[in-house]
Amino acid sequence: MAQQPQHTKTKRYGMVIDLDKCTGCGACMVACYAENNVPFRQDDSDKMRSLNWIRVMKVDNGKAFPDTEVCYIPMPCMQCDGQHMQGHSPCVSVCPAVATDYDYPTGIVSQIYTRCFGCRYCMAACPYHARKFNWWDPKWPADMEKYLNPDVSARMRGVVEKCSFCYHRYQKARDKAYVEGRDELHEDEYQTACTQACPTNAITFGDLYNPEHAVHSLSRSKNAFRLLERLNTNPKVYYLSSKSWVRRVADNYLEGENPEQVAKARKAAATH
Amino acid sequence: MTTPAIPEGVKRCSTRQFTLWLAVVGAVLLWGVYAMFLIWYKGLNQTGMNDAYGFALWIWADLAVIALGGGAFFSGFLTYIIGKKELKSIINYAVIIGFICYSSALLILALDIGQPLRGWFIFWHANVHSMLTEVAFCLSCYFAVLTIEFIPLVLENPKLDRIPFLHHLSHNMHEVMAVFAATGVFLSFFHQGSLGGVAGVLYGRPFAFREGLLIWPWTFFLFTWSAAAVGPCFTMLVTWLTEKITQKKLVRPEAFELLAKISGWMLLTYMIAKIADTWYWAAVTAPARGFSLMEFYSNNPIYGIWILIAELVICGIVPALILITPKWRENKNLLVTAAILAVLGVCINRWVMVLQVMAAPLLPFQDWYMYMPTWQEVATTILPVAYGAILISLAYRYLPVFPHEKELNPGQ
Amino acid sequence: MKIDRRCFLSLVIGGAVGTTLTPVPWKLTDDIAIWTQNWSWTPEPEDGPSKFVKSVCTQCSGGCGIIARTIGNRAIKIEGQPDHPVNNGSLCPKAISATQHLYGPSRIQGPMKRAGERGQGKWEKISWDEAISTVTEKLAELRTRGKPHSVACISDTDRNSVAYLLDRFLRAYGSPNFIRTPSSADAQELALYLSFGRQGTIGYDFKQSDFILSFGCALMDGCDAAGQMMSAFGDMDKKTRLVQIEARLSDTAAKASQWVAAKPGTETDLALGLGHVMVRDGLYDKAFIDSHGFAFEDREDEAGNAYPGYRSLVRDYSPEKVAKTTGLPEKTIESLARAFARARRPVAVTGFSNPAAASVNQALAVFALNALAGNFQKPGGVFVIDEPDYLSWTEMKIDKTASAGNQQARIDGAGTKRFAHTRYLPNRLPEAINSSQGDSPVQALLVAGGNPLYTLADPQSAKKAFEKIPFIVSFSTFMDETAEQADLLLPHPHFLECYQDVPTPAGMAKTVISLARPVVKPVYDTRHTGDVIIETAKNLGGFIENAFPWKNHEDFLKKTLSDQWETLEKQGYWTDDSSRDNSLEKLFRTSSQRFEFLPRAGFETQGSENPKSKVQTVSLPGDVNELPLVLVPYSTIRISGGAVANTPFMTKTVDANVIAQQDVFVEINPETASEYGLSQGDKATLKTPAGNAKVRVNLFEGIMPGLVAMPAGLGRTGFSDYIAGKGVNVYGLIAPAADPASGLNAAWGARAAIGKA
Amino acid sequence: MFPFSFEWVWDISHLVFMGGLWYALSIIGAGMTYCVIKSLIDTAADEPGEGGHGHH
Amino acid sequence: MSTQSDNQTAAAGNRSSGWVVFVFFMIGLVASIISGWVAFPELLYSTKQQPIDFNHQVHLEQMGGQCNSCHFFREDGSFSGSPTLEECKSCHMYPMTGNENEQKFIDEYVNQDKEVPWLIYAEQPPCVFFSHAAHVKGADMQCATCHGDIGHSTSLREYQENRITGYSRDIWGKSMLRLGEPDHGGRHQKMNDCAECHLKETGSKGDCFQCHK
Repeated sequence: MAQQPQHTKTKRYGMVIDLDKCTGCGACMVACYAENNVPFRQDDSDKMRSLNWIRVMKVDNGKAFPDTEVCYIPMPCMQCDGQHMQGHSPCVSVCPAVATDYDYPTGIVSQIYTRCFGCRYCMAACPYHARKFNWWDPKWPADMEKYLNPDVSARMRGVVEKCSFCYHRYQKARDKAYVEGRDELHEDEYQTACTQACPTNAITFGDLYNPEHAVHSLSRSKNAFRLLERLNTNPKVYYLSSKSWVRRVADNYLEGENPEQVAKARKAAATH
Repeated sequence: MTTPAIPEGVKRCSTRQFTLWLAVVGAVLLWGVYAMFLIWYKGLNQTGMNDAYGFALWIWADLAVIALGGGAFFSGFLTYIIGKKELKSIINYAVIIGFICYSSALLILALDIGQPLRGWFIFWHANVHSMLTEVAFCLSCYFAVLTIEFIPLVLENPKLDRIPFLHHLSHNMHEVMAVFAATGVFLSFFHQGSLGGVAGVLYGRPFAFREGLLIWPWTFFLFTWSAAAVGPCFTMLVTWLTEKITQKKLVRPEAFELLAKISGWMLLTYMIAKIADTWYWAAVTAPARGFSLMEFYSNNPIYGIWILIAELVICGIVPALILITPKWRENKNLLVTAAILAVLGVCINRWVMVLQVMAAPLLPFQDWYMYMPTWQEVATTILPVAYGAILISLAYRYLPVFPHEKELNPGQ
Repeated sequence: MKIDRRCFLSLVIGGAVGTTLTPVPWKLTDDIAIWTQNWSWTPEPEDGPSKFVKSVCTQCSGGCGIIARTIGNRAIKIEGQPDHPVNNGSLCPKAISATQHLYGPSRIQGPMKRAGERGQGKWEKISWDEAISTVTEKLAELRTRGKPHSVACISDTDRNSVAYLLDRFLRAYGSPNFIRTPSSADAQELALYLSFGRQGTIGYDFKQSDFILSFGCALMDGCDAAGQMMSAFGDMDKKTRLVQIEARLSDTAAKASQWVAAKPGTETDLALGLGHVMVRDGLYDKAFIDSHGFAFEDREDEAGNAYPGYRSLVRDYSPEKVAKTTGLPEKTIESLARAFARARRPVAVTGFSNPAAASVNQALAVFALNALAGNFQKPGGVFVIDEPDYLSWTEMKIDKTASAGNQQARIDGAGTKRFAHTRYLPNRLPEAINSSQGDSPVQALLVAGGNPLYTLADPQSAKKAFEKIPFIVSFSTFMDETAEQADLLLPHPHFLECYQDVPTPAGMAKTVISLARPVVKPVYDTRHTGDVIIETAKNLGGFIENAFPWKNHEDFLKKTLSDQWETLEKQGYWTDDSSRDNSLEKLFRTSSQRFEFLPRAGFETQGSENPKSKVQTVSLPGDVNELPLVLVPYSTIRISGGAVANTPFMTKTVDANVIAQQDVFVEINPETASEYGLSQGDKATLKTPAGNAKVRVNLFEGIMPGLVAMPAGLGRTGFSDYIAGKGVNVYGLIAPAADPASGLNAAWGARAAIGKA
Repeated sequence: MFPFSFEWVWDISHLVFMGGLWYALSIIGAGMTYCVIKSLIDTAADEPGEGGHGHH
Repeated sequence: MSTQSDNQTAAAGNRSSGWVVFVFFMIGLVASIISGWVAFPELLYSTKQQPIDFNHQVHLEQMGGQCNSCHFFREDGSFSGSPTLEECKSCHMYPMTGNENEQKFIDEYVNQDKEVPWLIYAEQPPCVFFSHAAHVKGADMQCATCHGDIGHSTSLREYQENRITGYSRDIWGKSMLRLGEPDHGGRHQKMNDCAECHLKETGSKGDCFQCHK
């Protein structure tokens, strides 16, 4: 959808994930399933057809025993700001029916399941495979429909879905603020389910524009990087790692290139 | 035998033979239709697609079939706008082939979407920035144009022609055909291009992404160009095949000669542009994103470097050279070989721009993504072929498709 | 006027044109699209007032505080309770997805009795009255026949109100056979008793420690302390060193500052080797040992028998020798010992690992390291938490039948002369039954908590033993592997539906009692096991009835918890720091009143002259040539290896190179795999002395060559189609091996061979 | 697609894109309308002649 | 050629004349238009009666003239919607008047501990997130602006349910597709109606996530 001139970008919600702290336990995934009514199947082992709004990838440094190291990388939707930071994230610009849109007030990329007609162009466009298709009608056996969260609608077969940064929690927090006569949300009022569930507090969430929010400084720390930064997708999910090999597997580099130099060059180019 | 439904002065096979042929092709069609209903009823889980392969066999088939159907708009352009009289001999057939290609493409698109009953959202709630919107609009509009181009021919069926209104309609539509053809060319230019744009704008997919002009990536122009170049080759190929099957001469040699020549030069210029594009992509676009060319091809037998060589050299430069060389293209065998190669080339190109885009890993820790179509996908992809064969058979039998058939087959 | 085809055609065309001018086509198109947006078979969750209820998760013994979000009478979501002292808001995936079990197809929806053959899966619904009277009649009959001691009860805990009620019931009834299912706490608790003279649990102050030396503990891989540990890890300063000793790069090892890949089963040697360096270099707390250590130096007992002390023992564990045993470089052993000794608040941890590998010697050796570091009852160190005593009991009188029954020897052999200090030996129960002539020594079995037919080592022979028991009652909430083989099902409510007290979980450095509370009204026709016991006791009458003066379980809890009930109701937990304040002077209750490096109780009663034999590693049966590899089970937090299976959500998180369709993948080092011609994803046959299994191969650089690692928790038959039928139960491939010191199962692995299938 | 559909914005992109679309559609529509009307007139003109129209 | 002409001549003799054809065309046209605009809406919607005829006016008077006495905001900012049985019971445990509807309520719902299955005229589909807080608290809007002056009604009107979509007729907008249904004094509640008001009041139709979940 066109960038509407009447919008002003007031907030830019983002996430910082400390990979040194992530133990790969999967609590974020499970919390997300429960929060967002993500269905499951008897055999969910075909990972290319399994609905996940956040996946935890296991990567290793490629070294032989006993010098092997493993790192887990949780990957939600990166909520890309797109080239030139104008909301033209890879998926938004391609959706033919405006079923996915850049929410200017929050910077969150929306997905409207009832608008989506399942062409899957957005999936082809997303380099992070953050988008998932509902290959089947969702089913909740026995009495499991009873645990469904009314704040999130269940998706029907044939549409694409993805992480929404738990936008409904933002809505609820705003409702509470309205009733209490406030305009602003506190940092802890709006937190995603995965952030809240992370047992080692590896995930931090907040407004990247707001210096009072932890993500503001964390995303600017020297260990911070994003996945596939060189594609100019401008994700709002940042990662922290003290290990250089982790940084190297987070993006593509030609022989002889080194991540730090490439990052420096990018920054220099961005400021000019 | 002659019945009033068969155009005057031409000979057609017996009804029994014709029915038998229809039954055979019809069986294939029914198989496809069964698969089609399975997909509509049970959903896209009936396919081999997955979250990595959001686009797969069908989108390739769409792109390929539309490229091959490009013969219609380009011949129309040459006939009605440039005024190449030689092509009158083949233009009807080009339109029919185009009609088949485009109706098939639309059918496949209706299958390919997860919520067919909401498919109209693409029109109603259009996002004008999406290449797919442009594709949908131009595709359906151009299909309307093709139908308009096809109608007069249908109305020329002896039985229909007897109805005065239809007779006049056919006549009047012929009169303004140039206007429709021009609109068709305009629409075709954009939707062929948009199909190229579909992959080219994916800046998150370095394998597909191309820089370009204004809002159009280079693939936009390359797709239009290649469709214009290869579409006529496909028309020639189908005509040649029809001649072989019917054992008749149907089209004047000048038409072949001219189409082959134009195709050849189009193909050659396209190849030059395509090679330049590939070079720029491999040397500038991809490395800026941390990819070297061989990362896109190595490590995988299916999507190996052979695919690039096949597309650019064997199915690109080689047929182009055959077609531009008068002596070679006069040799029917060489001409047909060149047409086959060119058609294969454009199919490989569309394959690469759909399937390999999905297959290539993006993050260093990912692997190549593999995909195998199910029988339902294959059946529904073959369905248009059967449907096309039936439509061609019917058209050939009952419509005056080839204006020079009588003259070219005096003995019969 | 002539009406012909043309008129009809005009009518149709007119109708078509007219229709486009009406709402019909447009409204239908729109409504059909709206219909696809609200398909009646896509559920629409009902909205309502939202509440947050504090409770505690009881799916393992970890005791994590939770907050359940409800909408009306629906439990929507489980989140961590941020102020809970155990987990500070951290939860494992199993706790988070507990609502799936609550409402899932695994639930037993009401009391049932077996209709077909055992294990056939045919059940007949019955009323609770019928169910309870069936139990009463059976128990009354056995008592009349003078065989009350042939009733056994298996439970997953011996420390909460239900366990106490069961135990009391058995004693009032006349049976000594209360058995706790195996857990990773077994060896630790026994070692604690031997060296400290206390019954209780060991607590580690992870949060304040600056050097955590873990001997293969699955701290963040799904041990019962996962919530606790992950919360600690999250708060941990990046300067804190966590060292993981393990042959496989587990998630704990991956997060550790240092991964020390010692050969499996050599942890005890390594602990003694580290002790060697510390003693050799004088890097130990001399003051503590002087005032509170026992058997550090060689000694003599009252009768004049000489016993070597710890110093002599570790002399044989030189770095050079230990390097050979463990496969580690000498340098690593030396530096590790020094780093441990020099840390300000070091702690060495054992016990949270494979529940089958219960090595008391390993626990003693690790305790000794803590003793050398002098870190008992100190911040960042080791704390001893006594057995809970929050439930105040009234004395009871028992009749003669009961006292005669109680004096019979336990069927599992625990507490006999051979295993004097071991309380329960569940793994010996199957053997005791299978080897008995004639009638089974167990005539009636009550399974209340735990899932022995899945969690016992060698589940095949356990199943065979169960076949010989004429009457099996399962109180399970779920149709688990044990319930499947029962005669009578008396389903206990899900933990989100009832009250349950939870004692201090293992590893906690202070006493924390929590209370699980009903979050929603019971979904199915279930009854609290506590209620059933009380009612059965009342039905049996006499002294037994008198021993249970409570209306029901809730009444019992309220009355016995007395003071704490209110606190528990209000904040969900109750803490007590008194065990933390135990001064060293009062801490040790061994006969020496000191910390016993080489416990007298352990060695002297068994009359062993050569304590070195105690620290030999358990050797695995099987021919090395025929079975050249070693199979080790591993825990992953995404698959539950315990009594209660994982939820479908957890299975969903598991990678495709761990489970694919029905197949489980075993991890093998690429080097080893290539020796056997195996590549990634290959189907293979795994062979051990206990059996064969079809598996697939996952190449992993992070595992020691020569090993094959398989996740625990798969190969289930019970629960539901969403859980059963995936992979194989690794414990079915590992035959039990008794720990010589305790009789507990200490089989940490099995010899194995693998070949392409 | 229409100025009254939800996504419509009066901006350059919409004007150019939709302009092109409506331009093409109107040519197609106008062309076909012309053909149909002209044919109706032609047919009516034929009627008195009772099939005496020419055939090429 | 001659054969063909003969055939045509023969056919012309049997043919109906142009005006008859035109009359048939008009019949088709008019009949379809009438049935499309009149019969179709009747067929499309089923009419349902509320389980109990509720008198808003009486309740409003008794409850102090405030809608939010029964339709209130919860502490967490969510809107309570229709009162639950529990809330109704706080007054209507036993009959307070001789009203037959009240008696029915007590017999069929209070005594049987069953929630009243009210048919909500303004019930939105599950994909919609509608914030009462944003409108009532944030924008200070009156209930009647959208819902009409329902507070002063003495009786509940019938509920019309779309047979295809299963949703209330009230929420499907004022456009042609709403089929001339009167607006009952409130606003229409299809997406375009929301957008129209938002555009007027806030200068933007709003982003998708503002109203969708």
